[in-house]
Amino acid sequence: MTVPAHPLGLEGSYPLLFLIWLLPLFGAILLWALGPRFKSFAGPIGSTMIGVAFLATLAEWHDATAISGGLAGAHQTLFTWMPGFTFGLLFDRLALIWTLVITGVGFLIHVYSMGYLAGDKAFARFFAYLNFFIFAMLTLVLSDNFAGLLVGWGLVGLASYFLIGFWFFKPTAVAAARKAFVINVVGDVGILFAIVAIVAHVGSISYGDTFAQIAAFSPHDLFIVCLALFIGCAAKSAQVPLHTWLPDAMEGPTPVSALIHAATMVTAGVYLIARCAPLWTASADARELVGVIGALTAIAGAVLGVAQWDIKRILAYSTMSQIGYMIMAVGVGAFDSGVLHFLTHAAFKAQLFLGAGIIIHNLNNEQDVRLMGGLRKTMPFAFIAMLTGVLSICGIPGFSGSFSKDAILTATLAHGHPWLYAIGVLTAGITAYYMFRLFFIVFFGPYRGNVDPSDLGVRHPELAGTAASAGHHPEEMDAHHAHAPAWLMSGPVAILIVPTVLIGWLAFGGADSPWTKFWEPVFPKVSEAGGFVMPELAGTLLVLAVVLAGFAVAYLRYGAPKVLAQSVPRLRTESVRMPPVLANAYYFDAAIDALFVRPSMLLGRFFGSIVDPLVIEGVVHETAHTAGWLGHLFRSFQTGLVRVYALSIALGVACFAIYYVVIGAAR
Amino acid sequence: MIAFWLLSFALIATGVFTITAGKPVYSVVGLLGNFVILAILYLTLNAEFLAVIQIVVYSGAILILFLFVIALLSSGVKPFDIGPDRAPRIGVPAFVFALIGLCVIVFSVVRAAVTGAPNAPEGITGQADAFGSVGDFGVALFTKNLLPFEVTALLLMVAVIGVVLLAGDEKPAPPRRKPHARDLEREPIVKPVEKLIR
Amino acid sequence: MIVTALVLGPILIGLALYALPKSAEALARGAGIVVAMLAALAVIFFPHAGDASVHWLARPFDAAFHFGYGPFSYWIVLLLALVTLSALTALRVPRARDFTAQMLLLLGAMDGVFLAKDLFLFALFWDLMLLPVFLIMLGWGVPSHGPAGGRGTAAWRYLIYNLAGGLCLLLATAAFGVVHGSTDVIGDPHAGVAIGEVWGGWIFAGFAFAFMVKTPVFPFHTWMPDTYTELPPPAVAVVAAVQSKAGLYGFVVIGLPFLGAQMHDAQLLMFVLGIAGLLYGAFAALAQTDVKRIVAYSSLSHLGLMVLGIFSFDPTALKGVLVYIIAHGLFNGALFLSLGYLEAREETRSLTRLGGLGAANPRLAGALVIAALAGLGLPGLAGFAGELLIITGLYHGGFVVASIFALIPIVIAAAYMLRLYQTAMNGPQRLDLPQRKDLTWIEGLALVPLVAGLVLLGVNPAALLTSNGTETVSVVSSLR
Amino acid sequence: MWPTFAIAIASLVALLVDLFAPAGPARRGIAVAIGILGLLAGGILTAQQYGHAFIAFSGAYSVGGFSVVFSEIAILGAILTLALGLGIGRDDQVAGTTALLLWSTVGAILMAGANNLMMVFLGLELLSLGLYCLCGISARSSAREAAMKYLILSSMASGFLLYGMALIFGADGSVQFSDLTVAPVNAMLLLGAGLFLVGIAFKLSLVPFHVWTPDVYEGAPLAVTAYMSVVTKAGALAVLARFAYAALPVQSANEILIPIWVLAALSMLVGNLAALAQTDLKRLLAYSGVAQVGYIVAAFAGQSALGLRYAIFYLAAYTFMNLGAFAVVAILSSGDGIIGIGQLAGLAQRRPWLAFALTFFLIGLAGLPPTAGFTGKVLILASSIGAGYAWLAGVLIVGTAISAYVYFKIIRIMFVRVDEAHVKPLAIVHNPLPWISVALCALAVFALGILPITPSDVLPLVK
Amino acid sequence: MTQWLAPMESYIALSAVMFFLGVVGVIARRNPLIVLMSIELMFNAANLALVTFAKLWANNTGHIFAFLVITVAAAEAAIGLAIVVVAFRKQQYVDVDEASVLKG
Repeated sequence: MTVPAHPLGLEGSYPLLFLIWLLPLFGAILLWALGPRFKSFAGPIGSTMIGVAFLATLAEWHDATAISGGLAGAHQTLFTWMPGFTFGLLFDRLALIWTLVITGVGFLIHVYSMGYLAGDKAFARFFAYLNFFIFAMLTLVLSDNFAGLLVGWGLVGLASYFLIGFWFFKPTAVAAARKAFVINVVGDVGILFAIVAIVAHVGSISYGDTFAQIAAFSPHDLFIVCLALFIGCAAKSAQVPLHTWLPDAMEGPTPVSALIHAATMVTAGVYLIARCAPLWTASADARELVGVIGALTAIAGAVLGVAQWDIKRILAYSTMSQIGYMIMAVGVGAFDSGVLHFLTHAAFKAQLFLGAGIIIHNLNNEQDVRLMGGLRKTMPFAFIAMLTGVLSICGIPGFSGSFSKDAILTATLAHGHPWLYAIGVLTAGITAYYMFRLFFIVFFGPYRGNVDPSDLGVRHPELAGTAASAGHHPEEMDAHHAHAPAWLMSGPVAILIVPTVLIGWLAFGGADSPWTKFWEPVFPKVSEAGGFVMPELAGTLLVLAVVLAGFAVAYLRYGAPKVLAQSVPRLRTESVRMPPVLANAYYFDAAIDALFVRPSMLLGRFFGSIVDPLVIEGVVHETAHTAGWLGHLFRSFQTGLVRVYALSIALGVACFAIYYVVIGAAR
Repeated sequence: MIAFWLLSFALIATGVFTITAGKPVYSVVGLLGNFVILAILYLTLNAEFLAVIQIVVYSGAILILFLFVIALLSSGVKPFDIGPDRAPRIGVPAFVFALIGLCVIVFSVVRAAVTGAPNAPEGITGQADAFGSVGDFGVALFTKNLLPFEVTALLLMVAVIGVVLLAGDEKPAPPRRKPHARDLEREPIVKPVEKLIR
Repeated sequence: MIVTALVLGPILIGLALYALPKSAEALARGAGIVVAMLAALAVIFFPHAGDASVHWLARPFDAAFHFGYGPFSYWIVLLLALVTLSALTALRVPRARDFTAQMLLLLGAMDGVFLAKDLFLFALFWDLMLLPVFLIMLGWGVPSHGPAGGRGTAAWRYLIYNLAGGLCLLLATAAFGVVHGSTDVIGDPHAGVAIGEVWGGWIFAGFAFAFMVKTPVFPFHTWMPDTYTELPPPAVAVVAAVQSKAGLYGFVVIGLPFLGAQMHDAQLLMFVLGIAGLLYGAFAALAQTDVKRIVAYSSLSHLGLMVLGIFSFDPTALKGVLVYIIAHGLFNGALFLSLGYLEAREETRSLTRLGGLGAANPRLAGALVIAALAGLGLPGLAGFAGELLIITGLYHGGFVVASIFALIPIVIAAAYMLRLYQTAMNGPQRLDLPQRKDLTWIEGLALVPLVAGLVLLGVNPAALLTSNGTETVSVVSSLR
Repeated sequence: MWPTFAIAIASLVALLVDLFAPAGPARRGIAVAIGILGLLAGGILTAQQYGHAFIAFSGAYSVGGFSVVFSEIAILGAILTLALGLGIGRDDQVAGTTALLLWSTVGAILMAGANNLMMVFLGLELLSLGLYCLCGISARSSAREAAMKYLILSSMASGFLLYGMALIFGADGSVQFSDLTVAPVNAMLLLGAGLFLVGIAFKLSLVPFHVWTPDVYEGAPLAVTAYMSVVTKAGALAVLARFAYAALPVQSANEILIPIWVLAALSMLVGNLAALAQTDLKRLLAYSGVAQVGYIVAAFAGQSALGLRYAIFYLAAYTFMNLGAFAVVAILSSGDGIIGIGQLAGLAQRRPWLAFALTFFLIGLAGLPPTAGFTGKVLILASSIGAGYAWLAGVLIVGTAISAYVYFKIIRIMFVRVDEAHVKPLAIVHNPLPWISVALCALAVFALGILPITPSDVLPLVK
Repeated sequence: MTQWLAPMESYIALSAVMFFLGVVGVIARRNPLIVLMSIELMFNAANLALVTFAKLWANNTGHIFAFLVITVAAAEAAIGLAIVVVAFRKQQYVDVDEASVLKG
């Protein structure tokens, strides 16, 4: 499949690519520069940019496919830094999938935001940031080399920083934004190191050259490179132990959570590993590592999801857990399944978030599920939306989530990782449990919004979403009451229901499904010893059983009528009895704080206020001081008495005379 | 030989007396004797002209000058005495140094053992052109060493003018230019500034 | 001719400004801006201006008034002109006539340092460079909150440290001249490696000390935070952006060609010091509360990285050093200027007092955030290109450990730069701060050259490398 | 000999004219004018001698490039001194003081050309005697104290010098430098040379023979201090150079001179360190002068021809820098005031040009560009390194580093911001002469710094 | 009579003794007049040495030198005395230790 011009794609000039890539940037600059002038038109403008980009993507897909039968990939060289550092755009199947999601889901969420943030003081700025994010993400996925990828990698981090801290008057939001950015820089540094190593071995930063010369790496070096790359993935995709920023990131507006922290950006890690499939294929250790981390993240996230009360945090942990699935998949070498799960997840998770957004919006920024309940009647549309989402994420057969999840699980087994398989299945159960827990608490039983929070055991109001409203400025408050046509928010959700339900069917039929066919030429086959291929049906049934178990438990604890009757005291006891380990998310934050943050600050203070002024400066100061002291000493010799002067001269003469006599005596 | 020892003893004795005398007048007397003996020593070294000059210039002129100044400073105005000693016992290191220097010089001279010219001049002959006689001296002075001799003229001139200036310095100083400006210039810029500067 | 004018023009005009009446502040300021602009234009439009050389000394060694562009100096001089232009445009300073004059003197002297092709001339301007800074610090210094604060103290520290360095440079120069017979050697490919074993060590020690103090490298840096804190914003922008590069420049154009062997001997030591400074500066910046001190320590960290780059003797790293020198100059200048705006508005530099300014001053916030992002090496901006190249060179040169150390400060940089930006701009608005209006368009315009340079250089650093990097690299490769 | 005659005659003329001159400033002006004219005449006559070397007065005096250069420096110093101080003392004293100044200058010229021990001694005494008196010409009692200290200590030093000459004469049988070169090296000769050097070191005020310098410089009238700081040193340096280069038996010259290099090193260090603690400007400049002479003597190290030329160059540079500084001080202190450096506070705000001039001279003394001090230092460094005296160069650098602290202390005080309200207007001398000399010195310091011209025709010193 | 009354060295030793008597006088005495006289002693000691060497080398340059020294000494004494007079006429004590205002 290699094309002479470029190993990964057909060399040529593709104006449409520039359109896709730069249109969002243009929109961002436009809105940033003179956004306030546009007033409420900022939204439509921003959305249009992305919409056009989406259409352009489809067009480009068609063209490129037409050109290089079956879309081998379209490659466009941009410019050269210096020998080995050549930048370009690459539009191949992998890039296509991500571009579609980014622009497509992106467009929907732009539209949704028009309703969600209608009348916000910084309306235009929000869309500028969103457009900028789309541009950055496209840079990430369209780049044909690691450096360009890193640029995009950093820029999406920046965009997410700005969007998390969009309400920069909320201290919590600001802190969350900084946390997210710093942790992501850790990831950037990992990738930077990988690039450095690659350049040192290959002499080029482009994917093509690198994959063509994998032989240049010793297994050890290859593992190091993969490790470094994976640090980047872990940071960006919220894998253990670099996941702690994701839940806090929910401080941002809900559309942001949906777009960046569910659908697109956080899956960049999956993209990177899929992109570097040849590397992972070549390094078993790397696969092992990534697979294990993915599995751990999946279950860890799921378990934490059980313990949350903030609706967005529940979804955040579920995101983390789902990405764990994907990482596990690509880790074990089932790249296509991982990508598939990314696709489905993008759909249903966006769906869930947007649904949650509608609820939060209508409940006036209430995010604590304990203060909801019985919304089934008041918000039927949200109910439907969330329901499809929940069914899909739980992997109920027929819904898209089930296809991808089953594919992943079978693949893990097929590649000979029974333990990962076990964890995966278990996670599926837990997922069902906490999703339905959420579902029941929110939509069934009586409405608890008018109950005194303390009766529900809502202990830290500043942690719950209520704080958000507390921090708001007056104008922001009425910003959210501002009237915007309902379809702006419900429309995108309605559209998303389609992929949420159907997109999984691409993979129907296992080995000879269109999906598998689609990836045939792209991903190298990883063959493991001890692989065990389980019949598709069996796998599906097993998973289904576990899922149903999870559902059953959730129903008994939250959904059964008699339970719902006395939901208030039950929720109270549950929140009081919540095991601290879960309530504090395994103490990860505390650990990081104690291990890195505090020591660094202490060290800094030690350097800045002890070493500099006292030690180094002390030496210098002592020298100067000694000089001054000598000066005063000589001064004190100068008694002003002629006779003393005469004596000192005489002594000088004596020294002279003695010297000369000594050298004279020699003659 | 004996004569030399007597002379040298006397020379040293007078010298010691000069620097140890309690009153300057005594020192002058001691110095006078010292110079006379020195003149005699010159004679033993065939420097007859110098001997005469020594007596005339020193004893005749300089020492008289000293006596005048003594009189001037102690003339009834106030007692001619010594104030508090700010550097007591400084004589001790000085004496030690003197001994060192003495040994050094004597040692080096002996060590060098210079033989000098083969034909040392005879003793005093009284002849007009003998070594050290006036004629010999004069010829050397006005031929070979004319420039130094001329320079002495300048030296004495400087002495005269200098002394006149110094002595004339006593009358109160009339203001040179506008006295007001002068005062203003003299007065320092205010002190707070100094504090401002470490 | 052009190069000579670049050096002498600002100096003469600067002196001439003193002939103006004290009150002619606007005129003086305008003159300064025009001069800086002309300098920038001259550099941009006459990149191939030939050397200007007049014979100077025949003994004890050959020396000449020899000015000319070198592989590095062209870009540094351009940077200098741009930063000076921005600095003079950006902020108003009391007693503008004297201040502008001093700034022009500084401009000329530093042009002299970077354009001198003669070692003796280099030393001359090196020492001359001290005076304007010293006088500016005395006349316009702002009291610092540093551990050893108080106006004048920092001026002392600056002067004594750098003069000690300058004198060692002088001694080394004289020795070089005596041993090599000529000092008209900078950038002369035929001069070759001339200094033997006997003197080499001492001469290198002299040069190295001077360069390390000026840069500054780790243990000799204590003059820097106070100096940067006390200098008025326009001056500190120039000093921090360009003057700190003089040492690195010296290492490259004097150390590498003539004292290569000695530099190789010193490699380990310099690596240790470089890494020490790298981490030391980063951590120290993390804990400062004075915004200017944060940036000061951050540049200690960045300069450490450049030292590593130079002493890796790797062509790629050296290209990276060139890129990073320019990038660092640009974003340091931008940072200090925006902090200058901040200080001028809020009358404080302490993070404990600042907060929530972003709501009222979006443009100020924008300026600061761009500078800060460049400072933390955001991919896509110039700083990133430099870091990437340097670290690549380090790894490629076989210094894997060093390259890993070099990664740590990037993370910490993100932490302290965001701390700086967020504490000042984000969070709830504080009403105890003076409420001033946002940046005027002219103030914003002043930053444009720097920001534009950052973006362009980030997109395509090759502009620096292909045209001018090669020569330097050839020098290095001749060493390895 | 015509230059010396011209100058000597000029002083006589000054004295005579003074008898008939009207009282008041005019009297002063006439005397100073005559003095300067006489010196100029002497200078021109001397300049004409440059290039043709001959021995006058049967070996007593040698005319040639060497003596010409030093004479010119002495004459220059004298002219600038007259100009910056507008003469010395009261109007009725100026004629006399001018005469003394001129005769002392003659003494310096004689030292520059002296070719035997006698002439050295006479020149030295002629130079000193005039200065003894000049030191005392002031309304301040401290001036007389200075005069007395100078007299006693200097005479004592002359005594040592004289005894050294006697020993040299005894060891050699001749007082001619030319005979000395071939003299047998024995203990007596060495000791004589040692005492001789002591006498010279005293005049150069090298540590530890510098003890008199600060007191005398502080006490003496400003102009006299300026004169001493330059002309005395010029004369003594001439003698030292001739002695070191041309009068010592070649085979043992080095070991004879080692103590001088040591003294030079000591002077650089002690002079600058002691200056750190000073607050009186003249006293501070006295100590800095001690150090500066150390630099110059360091150039002689190894008796290289270049070293001599660089020493002369630096001496000229030092002359201009030092006298320039003194001229500024004279303008500020109205002739004969004692100036504490604190009084200069905020000068840059009130008298920027004066402040810049003083700063310029001070950075010159500190050895910073663009001044002759910078160039001269580099030249001296080069020569001493080339002659194998790198340690001396090192000490020079250390000394310079310390001195920077000293000089920049003053600069800092001048430029530091002071509250205008605190500061009273500073009345200054408006006579153009001092201003001209300031400008002249500044110009010369800059020009020499950019174009370091050194006299080529200085060797051989003895024909 | 013999041409040397005593060996040359003894003459020099004598002059040396006299010289250092002068030095001690300068250092130890506080009366300015006696100090001046001590200086005269030093000069004369030097003269004695010069004359001795003149005889030793049969070279009367030594005599000339001594003669010049005498002249110089005279001039110096005159100036010295004048300075002493103006310096101490106002002073309470005639004592060189009194003249120690300038110091440090």
